[in-house]
Amino acid sequence: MAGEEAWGMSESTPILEMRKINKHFPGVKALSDVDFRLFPGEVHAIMGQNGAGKSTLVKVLTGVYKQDSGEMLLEDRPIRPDSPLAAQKLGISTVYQEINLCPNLSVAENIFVGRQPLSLGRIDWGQLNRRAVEALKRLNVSVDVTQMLSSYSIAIQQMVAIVRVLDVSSRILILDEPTSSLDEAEVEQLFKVIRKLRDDGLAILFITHFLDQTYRISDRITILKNGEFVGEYRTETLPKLDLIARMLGKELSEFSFAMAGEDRKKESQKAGQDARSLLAVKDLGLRGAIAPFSLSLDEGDVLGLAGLLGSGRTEMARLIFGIDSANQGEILVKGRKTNIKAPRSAMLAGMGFCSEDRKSEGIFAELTVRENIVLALQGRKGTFRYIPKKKQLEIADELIKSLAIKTPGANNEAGQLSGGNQQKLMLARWLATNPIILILDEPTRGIDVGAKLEIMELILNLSRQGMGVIFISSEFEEVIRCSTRVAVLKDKVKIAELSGEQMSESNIMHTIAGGR
Amino acid sequence: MKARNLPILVTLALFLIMFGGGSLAFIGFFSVQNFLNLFIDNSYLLILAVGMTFVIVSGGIDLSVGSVLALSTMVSSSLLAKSHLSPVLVIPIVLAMGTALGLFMGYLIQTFNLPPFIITLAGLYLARGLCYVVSIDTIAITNEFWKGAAHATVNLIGNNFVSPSVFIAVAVVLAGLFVMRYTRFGRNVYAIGGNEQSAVLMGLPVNHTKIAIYALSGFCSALAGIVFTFYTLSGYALHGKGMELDAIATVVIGGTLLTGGVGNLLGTVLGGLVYGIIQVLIVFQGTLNSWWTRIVIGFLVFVFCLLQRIFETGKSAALARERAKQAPKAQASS
Amino acid sequence: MLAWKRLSRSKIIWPLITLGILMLFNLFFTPNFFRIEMLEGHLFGNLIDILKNGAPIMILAIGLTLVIATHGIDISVGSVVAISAGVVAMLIGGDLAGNPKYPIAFAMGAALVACIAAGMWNGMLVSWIGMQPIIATLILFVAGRGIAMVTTNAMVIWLYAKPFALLGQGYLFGLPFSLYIVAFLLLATYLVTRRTAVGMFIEAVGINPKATRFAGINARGILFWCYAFSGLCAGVSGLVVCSTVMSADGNNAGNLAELDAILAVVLGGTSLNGGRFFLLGSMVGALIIQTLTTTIYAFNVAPEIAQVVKALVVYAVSLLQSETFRARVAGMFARREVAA
Amino acid sequence: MKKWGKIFALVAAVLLVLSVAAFAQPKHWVVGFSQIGSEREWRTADTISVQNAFLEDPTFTLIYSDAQQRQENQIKAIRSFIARRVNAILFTALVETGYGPVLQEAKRAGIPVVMIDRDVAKEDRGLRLTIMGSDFIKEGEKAGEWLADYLKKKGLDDGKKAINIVELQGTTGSAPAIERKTGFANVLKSHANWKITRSQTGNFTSSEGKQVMEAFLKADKNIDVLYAHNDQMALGAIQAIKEAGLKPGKDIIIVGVDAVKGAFEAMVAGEMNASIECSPLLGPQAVLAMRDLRDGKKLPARIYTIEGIFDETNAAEALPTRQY
Repeated sequence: MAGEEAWGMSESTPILEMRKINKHFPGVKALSDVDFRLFPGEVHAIMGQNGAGKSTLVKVLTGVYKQDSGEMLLEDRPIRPDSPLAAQKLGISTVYQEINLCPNLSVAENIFVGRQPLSLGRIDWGQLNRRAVEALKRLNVSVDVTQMLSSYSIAIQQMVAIVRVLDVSSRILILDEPTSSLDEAEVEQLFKVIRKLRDDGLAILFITHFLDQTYRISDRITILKNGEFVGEYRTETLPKLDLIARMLGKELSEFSFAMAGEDRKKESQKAGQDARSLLAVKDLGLRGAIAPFSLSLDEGDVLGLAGLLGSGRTEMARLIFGIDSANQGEILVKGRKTNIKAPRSAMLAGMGFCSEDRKSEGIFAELTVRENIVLALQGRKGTFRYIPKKKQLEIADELIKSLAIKTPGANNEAGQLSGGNQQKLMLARWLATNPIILILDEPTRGIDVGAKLEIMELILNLSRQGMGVIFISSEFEEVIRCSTRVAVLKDKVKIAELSGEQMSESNIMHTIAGGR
Repeated sequence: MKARNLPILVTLALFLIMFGGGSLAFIGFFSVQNFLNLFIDNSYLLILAVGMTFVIVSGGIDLSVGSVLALSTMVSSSLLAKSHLSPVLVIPIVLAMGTALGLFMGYLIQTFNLPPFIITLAGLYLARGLCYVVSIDTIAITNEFWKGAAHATVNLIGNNFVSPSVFIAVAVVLAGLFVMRYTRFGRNVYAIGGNEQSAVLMGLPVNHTKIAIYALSGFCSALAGIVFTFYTLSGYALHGKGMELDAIATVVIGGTLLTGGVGNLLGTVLGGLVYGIIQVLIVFQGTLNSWWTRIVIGFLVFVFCLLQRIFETGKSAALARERAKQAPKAQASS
Repeated sequence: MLAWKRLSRSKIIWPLITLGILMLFNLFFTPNFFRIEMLEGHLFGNLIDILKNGAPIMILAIGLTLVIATHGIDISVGSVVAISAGVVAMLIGGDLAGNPKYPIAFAMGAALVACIAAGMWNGMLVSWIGMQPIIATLILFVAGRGIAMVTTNAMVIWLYAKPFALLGQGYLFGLPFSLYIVAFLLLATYLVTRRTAVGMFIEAVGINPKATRFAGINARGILFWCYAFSGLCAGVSGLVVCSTVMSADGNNAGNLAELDAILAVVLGGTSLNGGRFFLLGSMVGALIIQTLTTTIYAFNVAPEIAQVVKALVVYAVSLLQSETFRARVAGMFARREVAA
Repeated sequence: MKKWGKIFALVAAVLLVLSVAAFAQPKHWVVGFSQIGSEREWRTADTISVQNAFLEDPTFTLIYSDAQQRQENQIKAIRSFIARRVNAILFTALVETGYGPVLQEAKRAGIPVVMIDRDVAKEDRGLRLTIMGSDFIKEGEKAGEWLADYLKKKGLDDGKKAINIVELQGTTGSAPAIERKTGFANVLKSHANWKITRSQTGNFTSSEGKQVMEAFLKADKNIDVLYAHNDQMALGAIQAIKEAGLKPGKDIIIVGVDAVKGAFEAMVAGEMNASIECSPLLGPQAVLAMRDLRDGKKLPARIYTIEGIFDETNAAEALPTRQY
């Protein structure tokens, strides 16, 4: 395809136009009169908080949902795909945030399943594998394509997912949070490919929560808020702070986070020596998961764990909370040696843990918000010291209010809440147990800016009340903003602990780059 | 050697040990004919298990196969003996009936998102009940073609022979192997078993494939029913009672994971041979109660599930973890 | 109006409607179906028979409801019924004068202990070894009947110890005694699950076992005890079955009972995917199955043909419970209205 | 010459002794026995009887295979017997048809087949030597004849008043169920006033027998006689009758088949009236037949079991001797 020609066309005619799209679910208006245009040869980002309607819009486009009203035009022809398959046939392909591949098939097959090369009516495995190797080469990935997908890291799996849709003769490529599991080098690798594809004339719809990435890759931005269209902008003409303000619908002055970081540093210096120790970990380790490490957490401490994906942050948290059992070392809670062999014993010792994977390790989608909240408390009290329903409601209502969880009521199903509110729900569950130590693994992942701020604010408040928090985030900026100290991890080893003035993004990066 | 082939090797080893042990312990055990007998006596089971392998690899289950087998013995014998239809008509009719039943169940399961366990359980009742609607008595088959198929033997090496049914079973297995390995349909079955949600989003024809899988299982059950009538020359409403569990046990012993996504027809064939040889061993032994057959098979299933967990901790545990991560309760919520 | 709305949203409405239709059918087509008379101090009639003969399945369904709520299944209950009957019969013995070999209470206790042990075996395989429930219980399903046959030396043992007959044939205040057993078990289970946190934990395990463990709840323990409880229920059911005919028949006792009981639970609205469970719904489900059987007997057709009806009922109820189906039917009506 | 004569005599004598000794020491036989299963106590008694009888004779080894009520298992077992090169096969057929091919194989291998209790289809009967066991039709007839005698003796049958009979059938489609029904129906023909009001299968089990009887009683309490195709169903039905407030054995005359121990106990208690014996003790007969076969004797085309009828008059006396 001639890139120039495609680009020339794009100025006049969009390849895709969505007009006045409306979609509502029982009780929620997900989209109202949303417009969207996509030109060939551009990377178009859709921005918005959770619940803004981004994913609903994409799902309408890919045929997962049917819009209630409004029309979609693909090259001026109306389309109405009724399934992802139908959308793909129209040239609209998607890479999802959660890797939607089959772990039991080989890498090569994952790329080609459904359209395997045939010869004489049978699948030509030789050709299939050769083509898979070639296709992966375009992303500079070289792996044994005959191995099962599940034997590779999430990052590789993500690459495979992208290669898969690239291989389809698609005219529109939708990337739904493709970078959330990739490290910086991999992101850059991906962006290279995206730019190349854009220059080849592909229309790319890009969804991410990373503002930086949006600015690095996108040509145009459409902002949605509460299911409504806010505006469409060329990226270079939209300052970052404007973008945030439009997404949140708030005034710039309302942002306290710019300040928070500085406060925190001061606080951390002030807190100093006289705080009581909540948690002391000595030489805790598990072969193959994480090298022996020590750390301590005092009252009011927020210990940030910083490191790249796969550096051992989650493994560390799991070991402390007793999800995996250590084969060496010991844990002291409030100075007393505590045998933590399961999450239950960690909980009884006063810990709480919010998993990074809230869908499969956190939320009970079919239980009510109330039940989700009281579950850990009830577990702590034991099976037979039942909390009466009335009391449960009181606890739930209080936490819903204090954490500003958006739900129609405490007796609604938790699965209906948005990602950010589910995250808060997990926090609420642990707060109900009055923990002294809270471990938060990526509590800000996959949620919108507003919710992120709220959660970070919450962490600060809790620590001010004396709680010890271990905070894990992929964004060093967030870690620094919240933490009193930062432990830096690399390749399953804790390599440094930074505090006070040492805590800065560049310092962390330098530590990771240099330390070993 | 790939780790995913390990269960098959274990099954193979198990079979060889059993065959070797039997040969040492019993006179007459070690003979080509005794080996061929395994195929003669289990041809229908192999055919059932081929269909069942497809279903289980896709992550489903089909409890109706034994009953559908019985129904096809009833229908074919009744059409032959009472309606005096020609075999040229009877065979297609019976095959079409089995396929249609499978299609019906697959349609319900897929279109209305109903649990395969319940729908095929109801299918078990339905087909069994229909047997009694056809006739409550045994129907003998006296058709010449059928008798020919029952009595015919094909000599292989020396004086050893197999029945024509063995060729049907082998053809079905070969066809199954080809379909599973070399067709898009077959690969889609694995994809659905690996992660159904993903398969939908990858644009695979999940609806059609799943319905087709149950139709295929129904077809195999009907064909197994015909082969079974070659074997017994009768239609009887109680034929194949509990055979669904034999087929499932065969598939599991063959190394297919009941969680779906992992499995191989060669393993299923070996599973069938192991299943058959247990029975032969117990007959040769001569004093063990039949209930021991059940206990041994129960024990084997137990051992196999343990083995799979031990051998595949690396692979399948990671696989399970990934799956759990990606599509928690995908079935329930979709 | 409000009550109706709540009822129509609750899952129990569909099994109730099904049962109602069955009853209505009998009202028109089965003579004397609803006649209940007083006979020698107890009630006598088809409806009483349904309750009485349904008792073993209802008892099984109580245990299975909890197991299924954990996203599990227990297909071994039929075999455990046979074990229970075999053990109790062996210990009471076939003495003609009715003198039990061992005290009846001891025999019953021993049978229940054996069945709880069987349940614990299942629970161990599922919770500690991590086997798939259907496979884990398949093992005992296959081997259990063998154990029952070994226990009874493959003989049918007839019992004459009068007091034991109370369980399955006796009456109390005019109603079959087995009904009180069902009621007691049901009430106890209800209280334990709903007046303590057990129910919530079971549902949590069924919905998301990992998150349950991460919430500091002993998910494995919950699983384990659910299967043990299912074993206990199968044991009680076995005692009732054995007492009903005063004999233990290793071949036939509890044969295919697991399928009926699973059906009862599913008909009652508990999903095989685990999660929310409905004890009362399961009881209604069991009654649907028993009513079908009794109707068939009353109609003098071969009971085997009843399986066709049973299958059709299952299809109908499954479809009614399917959101997709309801949405489609609703869509059809909506379209028709628009057209009109 | 005399000497030679002596030597000759000696050799002849030795040869004679040896040959006699060889004759007296019969060669060891392996017999395969394919049983249907152990679906009820009658069958179990049959199995145990055969197993014990062969145990008592050390010149035989019995290989026993239980098919768990599945025809395919029987065919497999016989095929394995052939592979095992047994000397003879004892065989109880689950259904009649379908054994032709495998019996053909046995014949080709020169292995004689003797049926026990249940025969194969007519066309395959050339492939087996003989059948031993009961005559189900005869049992049905015996039940009918006993009933006629009993009614006459008690003066209950005037030839005009309707006698309402309900029938509990055996497993649908099985040979004993069909033939016991036929036999009873044969007697029924000569009694115009006898009427089978209801007939339903109880599947040979007591629990189903009980449930079906309950349904009978609900529909119409006017029942004079219960004819059950086996004792187990009759015993289940007795419970149902008691629950309905009637006296089994008095208000309803109960006739069963098999004469199992439970039936004797019920007869002694006065709750059951008669049981037609269907003896499962076929073991000794089977051993005899095998010995004859080994000795090269010809077996009769049909070997019948000697069986009796038991009722209130002789049940108490026979009870202590019952083995099953």
